[in-house]
Amino acid sequence: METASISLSLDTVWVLLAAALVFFMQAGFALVEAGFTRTKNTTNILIKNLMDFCIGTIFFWLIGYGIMFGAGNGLFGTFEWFSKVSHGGALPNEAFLIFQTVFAATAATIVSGAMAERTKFKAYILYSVVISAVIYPVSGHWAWGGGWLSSLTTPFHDFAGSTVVHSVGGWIALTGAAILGPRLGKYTNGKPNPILGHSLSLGTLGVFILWIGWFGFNPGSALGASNPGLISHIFVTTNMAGAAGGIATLLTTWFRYGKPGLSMSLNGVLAGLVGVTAGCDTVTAGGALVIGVLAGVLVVFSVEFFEKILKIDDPVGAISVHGICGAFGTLMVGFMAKDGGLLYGGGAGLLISQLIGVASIGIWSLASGFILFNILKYTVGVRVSEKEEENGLDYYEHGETAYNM
Amino acid sequence: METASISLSLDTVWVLLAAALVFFMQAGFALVEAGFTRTKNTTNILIKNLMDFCIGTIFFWLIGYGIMFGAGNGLFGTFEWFSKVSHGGALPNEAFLIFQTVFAATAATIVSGAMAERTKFKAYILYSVVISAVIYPVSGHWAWGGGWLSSLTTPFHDFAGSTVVHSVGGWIALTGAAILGPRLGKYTNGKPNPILGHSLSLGTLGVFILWIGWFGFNPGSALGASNPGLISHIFVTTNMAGAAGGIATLLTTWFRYGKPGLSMSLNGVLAGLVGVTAGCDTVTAGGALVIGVLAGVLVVFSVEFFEKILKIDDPVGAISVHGICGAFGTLMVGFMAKDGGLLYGGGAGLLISQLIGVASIGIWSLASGFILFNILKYTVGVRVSEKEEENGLDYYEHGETAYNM
Amino acid sequence: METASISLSLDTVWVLLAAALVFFMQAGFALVEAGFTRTKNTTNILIKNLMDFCIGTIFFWLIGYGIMFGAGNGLFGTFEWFSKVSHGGALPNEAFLIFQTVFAATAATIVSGAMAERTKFKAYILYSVVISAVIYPVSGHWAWGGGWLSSLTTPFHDFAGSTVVHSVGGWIALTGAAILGPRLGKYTNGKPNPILGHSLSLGTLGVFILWIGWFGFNPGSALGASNPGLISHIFVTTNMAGAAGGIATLLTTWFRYGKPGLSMSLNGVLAGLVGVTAGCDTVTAGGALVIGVLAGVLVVFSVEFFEKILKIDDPVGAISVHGICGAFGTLMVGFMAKDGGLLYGGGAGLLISQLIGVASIGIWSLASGFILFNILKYTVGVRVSEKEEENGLDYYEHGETAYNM
Amino acid sequence: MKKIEAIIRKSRFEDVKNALHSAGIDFFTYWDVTGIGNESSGAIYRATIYETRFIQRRMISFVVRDHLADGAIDAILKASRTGELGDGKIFISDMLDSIRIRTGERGPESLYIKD
Amino acid sequence: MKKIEAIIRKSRFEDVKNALHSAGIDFFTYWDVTGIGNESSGAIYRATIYETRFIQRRMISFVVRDHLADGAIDAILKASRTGELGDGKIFISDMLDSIRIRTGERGPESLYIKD
Amino acid sequence: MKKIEAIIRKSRFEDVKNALHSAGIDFFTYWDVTGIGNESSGAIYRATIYETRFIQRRMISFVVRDHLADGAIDAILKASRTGELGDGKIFISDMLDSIRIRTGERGPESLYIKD
Ligand SMILES: Nc1ncnc2c1ncn2[C@@H]1O[C@H](COP(=O)(O)OP(=O)(O)O)[C@@H](O)[C@H]1O
Ligand SMILES: Nc1ncnc2c1ncn2[C@@H]1O[C@H](COP(=O)(O)OP(=O)(O)O)[C@@H](O)[C@H]1O
Ligand SMILES: Nc1ncnc2c1ncn2[C@@H]1O[C@H](COP(=O)(O)OP(=O)(O)O)[C@@H](O)[C@H]1O
Repeated sequence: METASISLSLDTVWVLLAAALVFFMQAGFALVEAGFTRTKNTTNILIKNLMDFCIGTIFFWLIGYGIMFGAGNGLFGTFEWFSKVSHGGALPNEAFLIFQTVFAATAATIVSGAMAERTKFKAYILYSVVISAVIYPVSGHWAWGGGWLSSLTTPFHDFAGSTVVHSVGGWIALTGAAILGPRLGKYTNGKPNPILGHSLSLGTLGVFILWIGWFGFNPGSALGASNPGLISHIFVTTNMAGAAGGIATLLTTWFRYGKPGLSMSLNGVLAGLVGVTAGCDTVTAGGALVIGVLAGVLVVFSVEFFEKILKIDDPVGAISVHGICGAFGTLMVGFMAKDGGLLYGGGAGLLISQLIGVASIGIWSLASGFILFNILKYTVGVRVSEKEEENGLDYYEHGETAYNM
Repeated sequence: METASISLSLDTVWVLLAAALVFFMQAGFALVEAGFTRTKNTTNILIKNLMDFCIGTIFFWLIGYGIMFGAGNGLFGTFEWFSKVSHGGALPNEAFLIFQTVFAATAATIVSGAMAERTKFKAYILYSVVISAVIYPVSGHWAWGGGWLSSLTTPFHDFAGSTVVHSVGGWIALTGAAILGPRLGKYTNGKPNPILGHSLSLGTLGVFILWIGWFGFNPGSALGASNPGLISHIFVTTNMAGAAGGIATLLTTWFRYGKPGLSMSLNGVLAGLVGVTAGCDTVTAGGALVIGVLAGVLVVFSVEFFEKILKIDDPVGAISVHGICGAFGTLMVGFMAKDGGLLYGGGAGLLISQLIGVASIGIWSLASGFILFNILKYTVGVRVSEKEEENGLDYYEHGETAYNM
Repeated sequence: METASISLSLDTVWVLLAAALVFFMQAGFALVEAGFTRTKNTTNILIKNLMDFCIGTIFFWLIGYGIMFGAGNGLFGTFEWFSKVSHGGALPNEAFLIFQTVFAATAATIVSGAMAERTKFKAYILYSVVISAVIYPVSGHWAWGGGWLSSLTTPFHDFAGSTVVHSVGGWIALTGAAILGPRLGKYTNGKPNPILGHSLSLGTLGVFILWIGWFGFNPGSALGASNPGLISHIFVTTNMAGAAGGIATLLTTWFRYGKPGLSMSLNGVLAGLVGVTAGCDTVTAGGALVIGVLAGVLVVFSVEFFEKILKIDDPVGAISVHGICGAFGTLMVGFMAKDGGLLYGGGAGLLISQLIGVASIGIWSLASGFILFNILKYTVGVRVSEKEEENGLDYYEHGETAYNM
Repeated sequence: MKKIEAIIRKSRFEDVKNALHSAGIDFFTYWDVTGIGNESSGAIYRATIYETRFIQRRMISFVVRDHLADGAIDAILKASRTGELGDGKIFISDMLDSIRIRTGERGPESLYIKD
Repeated sequence: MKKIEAIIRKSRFEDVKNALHSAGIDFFTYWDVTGIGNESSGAIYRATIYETRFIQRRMISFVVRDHLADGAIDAILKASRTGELGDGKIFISDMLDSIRIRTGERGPESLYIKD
Repeated sequence: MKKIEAIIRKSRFEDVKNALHSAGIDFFTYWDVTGIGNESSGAIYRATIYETRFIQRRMISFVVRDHLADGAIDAILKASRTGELGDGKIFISDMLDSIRIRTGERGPESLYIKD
């Protein structure tokens, strides 16, 4: 008994501190997105990052949590106000709630970067409400809330959310950026022009903050410390993939563009971290290295693909980092999971479940994102006027400029 | 026995990590205060924030801790050098000491923001010594050191320091700002002019850092993890109030000034966090939401009141955020405490104790602040010369400018 | 049994969270180094700080760990790929690995600051590989891997790495900076010119981040939480020395240069922290204060000595902070260790062991650094062309500027 | 040789650049300035709503041979006009001489590349 | 039309702005510059105390009709003088023409609002 | 009195400053500008390799008495030339008058310290 209560305390401490680290990722996203965009829109991107967390906190608590973790059925939890559903485990319900809250807010904040520098503030606020209250919780229920993906014969495995969190954010970002259209001046007769971010110092600090946040994101998803070997392993795989992603992207840019680039390498670190998130518990350190390297290469070509082929303007690379690398990492589990992975003789079963998960959640988020932003487009409107965009959203939407040197 | 020692280890880990997070708030304050002021005074505000922590560390250890936690009497602990008093509990004394040290330094650093851009460095150094060595410990003793406020029939309840820490800093900031007078050019025949802060990027990062620091500040004040339900609950209430404060301020500025403002919303988040600090353990999540919303609205009117009516120049809003919202949040405990709160049928007893605490500590800090800054005024002087102020404190006081682009 | 596993979980949690904090120091170093150098080289310094961690992660895992902790002999561990050696203790091997990884990366990243604004990126990459794979692990083995320094009759005592981590980085930085030569325009006929760092805001934030990182660096080196008194004590001594260092430097600059300077005081805080790292477990709080004060004074004269006498150009003061103060702090253990220190009647035994450790590791790192950078100099080259240096490394080495305001 | 200085809205810069290019002016120097004039704009900072007459603008400056001046001016006028208060000004003054540092060429020929 | 360029102390800017206003000049353009001249100031960076002759200043530039020039100059002189080394300079030059982009008005009338 | 404006490479600034000093010019005002001209340079941002004709430069501006102009110009020419595209330009124009704010001196004597 005594010992049981101590280990419960320890598990709680672990989850709460992990939640604090994941919360800190909000600052990381804010800095990366601000650093990769222009000063005339800095106030706007900062306030969006601040508000999507505030809104996420409240609406996920209001109804999202119930939809995600309520018993309900395979598709949908329960519509229960104020998170009044138990998550089952021994962990205090509020420890679980806060941990899930910061996860929901992570999915939400991914989108602002891809839609930066041209999205109406009001539309963004409404989007934030819907994703934290409904979109994220529904697919979250499928995989983590006892929904159908978790009851496949070989259950879909997304340990910390490559798909459940990052891809969801990434795919919705894709629909948003596509529906908005590129920023003014981004393309001149089809050729993309670089629109330089205003501070790589902010961007780099942001990535370091995201990285430390991931040490809460992945190991925290163990929801306890009773298995010290596991959480230690997750620390190693998480860090390994981030490092490998950074180096892989650095070398890719070096070969491909002639010089080692920082702005892409920052994406590369994130690509590796996102990629390993699904399998951080079940791949080896070497496996994490492989996933990181592949994600680091993939992100470069993905960014090029969206920018040059699809001509979808994503100022920070959120679609590639979170959408593409999230899906990629989830699939890699099918190959590289020590138990059940194809390369470890586990057959195709897991891989197929992963495919099903990636596809179904992908379709869900693309569809709901598409519908949501179209509704917003034809109601409050999603894009600011040309004049506002030219002069900067800070002035027109907020009346406040970020820098007064 | 064995288990006792493990749970002691766990409590210690909890308190130490919380102390680390609270320490980090120093960085948050430094960034907010730097971001909300002008580049010609950035070096000065940064060095003040760095030094008040260094000084706080040493002088609180030298005598402050003894005054605050020494048995002594109801009004005053013991005058004992080098923190050589035991705090009673099982927790290692040094764990308790470091946790209390970072709290003392928080109270101290609040003041620099309100007195920014015109205060003599030497005066600020001396102020830092006095608050950490004497002012804060004395009122701290009343509430937390076994003093008279903790021995009222219904004891004064300030769980993590809305009053003991934040209001004390806020009220002293008020006396300081009032005695200094407004910055040159702040008022033209009574009408306030905006003096724009130089970087909302720094300001926003600062608020995110303060927010994560609060996850140490409030849950850490449980001084242990033996009650996992409690610390989980505090995580939820703390986060809820911060989020609610941010949204409430955003909407208030939107309605009142026509546009949603970032600089005020940053204050709003802090207002919510300060407000819930006293009752984070005893109010419900819904209660935290209410406190956050009210604090978020209150802070806007408070800032206007000090700026436009009292004409006290507080560049960062420290008086309103920490002084006013700290007092407000402490009183709200009297209404919203699940056990003892007026709205929960607990009668007026607690509310009265809260009033007594807020009033007595308010009077103490206003009085001591008033005396301290007047002494400094007529000895070393508190305000720099007009010429120094015009040309910037960085150059005259430090010979170093913060930015050399 | 039960309890044993819980306390193992707790120790693991402690070490992992400490590792996360130490990881965060990478961000601190990046900001300090970026803030203390010019905007035309900001991308370059940021990418170096990002990459040395990525590379350190991978190469320390590949071979460094084996060299450092493999049984081997007194001089050298075992040449074993993929960290496939056990570290002995009960702690999960991967918890130990990640903790040691972030330490190795700390030693590596110290160097970039001293070599900033003129070092070829390619050379820096290669240097990073060698230090994390070989140089750091070898001397690390001597002191921490069961090597000869740990088997002296009175074992060499460097609790958290004043010498093993910081001095190693500092001495290699010294050889690097010396071999590179000063930046263009640093000296006009022997007189040093100030080359102003571009942002003290970044620099100050960096120091606060390093400071919180130290709360992982030192207490985490207890490798567990089973001794709550010890880790609490380390928190106190660490914080005390940092605070004392900051104040001591502030006063030193005030007396010596006429004004209290921020850029040096930032170094002073770090000097105190580096100084106490070796003895944080065994000196008293008062002892930590003394060490901090002395280190804070020492760093000023050391910076002057290298800049004005030796004319070695160290833009951020890394040699003085990490090399000199690291060695100093290690020696102070010989005097101030509660058990075994000269001033505590422990005789000269410990002091001599400390001397041996400081000297041997100093010689090793100076020698290997000297050889390494000379090899690089005559192969890939260590210094960029005059033209590249004049126009900035960002443009020539990376094609990306950090700021586009 | 004439020196043409145009103080324009930052938001019009791209168009002005292109217009100048079409007018055969593909060299100029610019920097950001703050302008005070008839235009004023509302802004908010913390609790204060205020009107500011300090407007961010861009100064474009270049020296052209006389026969190109009018074309350049028209180009700027067309590209930078919005018709609202605050479109800015163009100032024309005389230059005594111009030198291309690279070649040491003086006078008009320093202002174009002979081929 | 005359162009007046004044290089002043940043700390005098507010006063100069108001003085110009009283002198009927409520339009000008300014930007921050670094000046090198007789003034030098002591500074410290890390371990180095040094004298710098690079001083932060503000450049104010505007074009006025001739009859307003002297009043404007006096206003600047009065408002920007401290009597210490480094008060700055005022330069006066000739302008051939001025155009208000918004209206296309040329010459003097581009410099004021007819009512 | 002549006004000399030189648009140079930032990397040549130190040398130009010293050269001017030797030529007896120890006062000038400078600020950073962006230049568009014949020079273009390759750069990369994220996935895009691009050529930019926007080059960071420094504008040096000062007014000298006529007899010092040629020396100053030569000094700048020597110190700022690299021979590669983009060395920049020097423009010379006429100044009607100059005033030293501190003393009120007008004309040439405002440009040097009488001793
Ligand atoms: N006489 C002048 N001298 C210098 N700059 C001027 C002058 N008049 C206007 N400007 C610049 O032009 C900008 C626009 O002028 P403004 O009076 O606001 O609008 P408009 O020219 O349409 O009446 C001002 O912000 C200022 O920078
Ligand atoms: N001939 C000049 N041309 C351009 N700018 C000048 C000239 N003389 C002075 N200045 C500017 O005026 C500023 C003040 O001049 P300075 O010589 O320092 O003081 P003072 O004019 O009082 O003797 C200098 O920093 C420089 O920016
Ligand atoms: N006619 C001009 N007017 C104003 N600035 C000019 C002019 N011509 C060149 N410049 C400036 O000089 C810089 C260098 O000129 P550029 O044509 O690139 O090289 P070069 O003069 O060697 O041919 C340009 O970036 C621009 O800032």
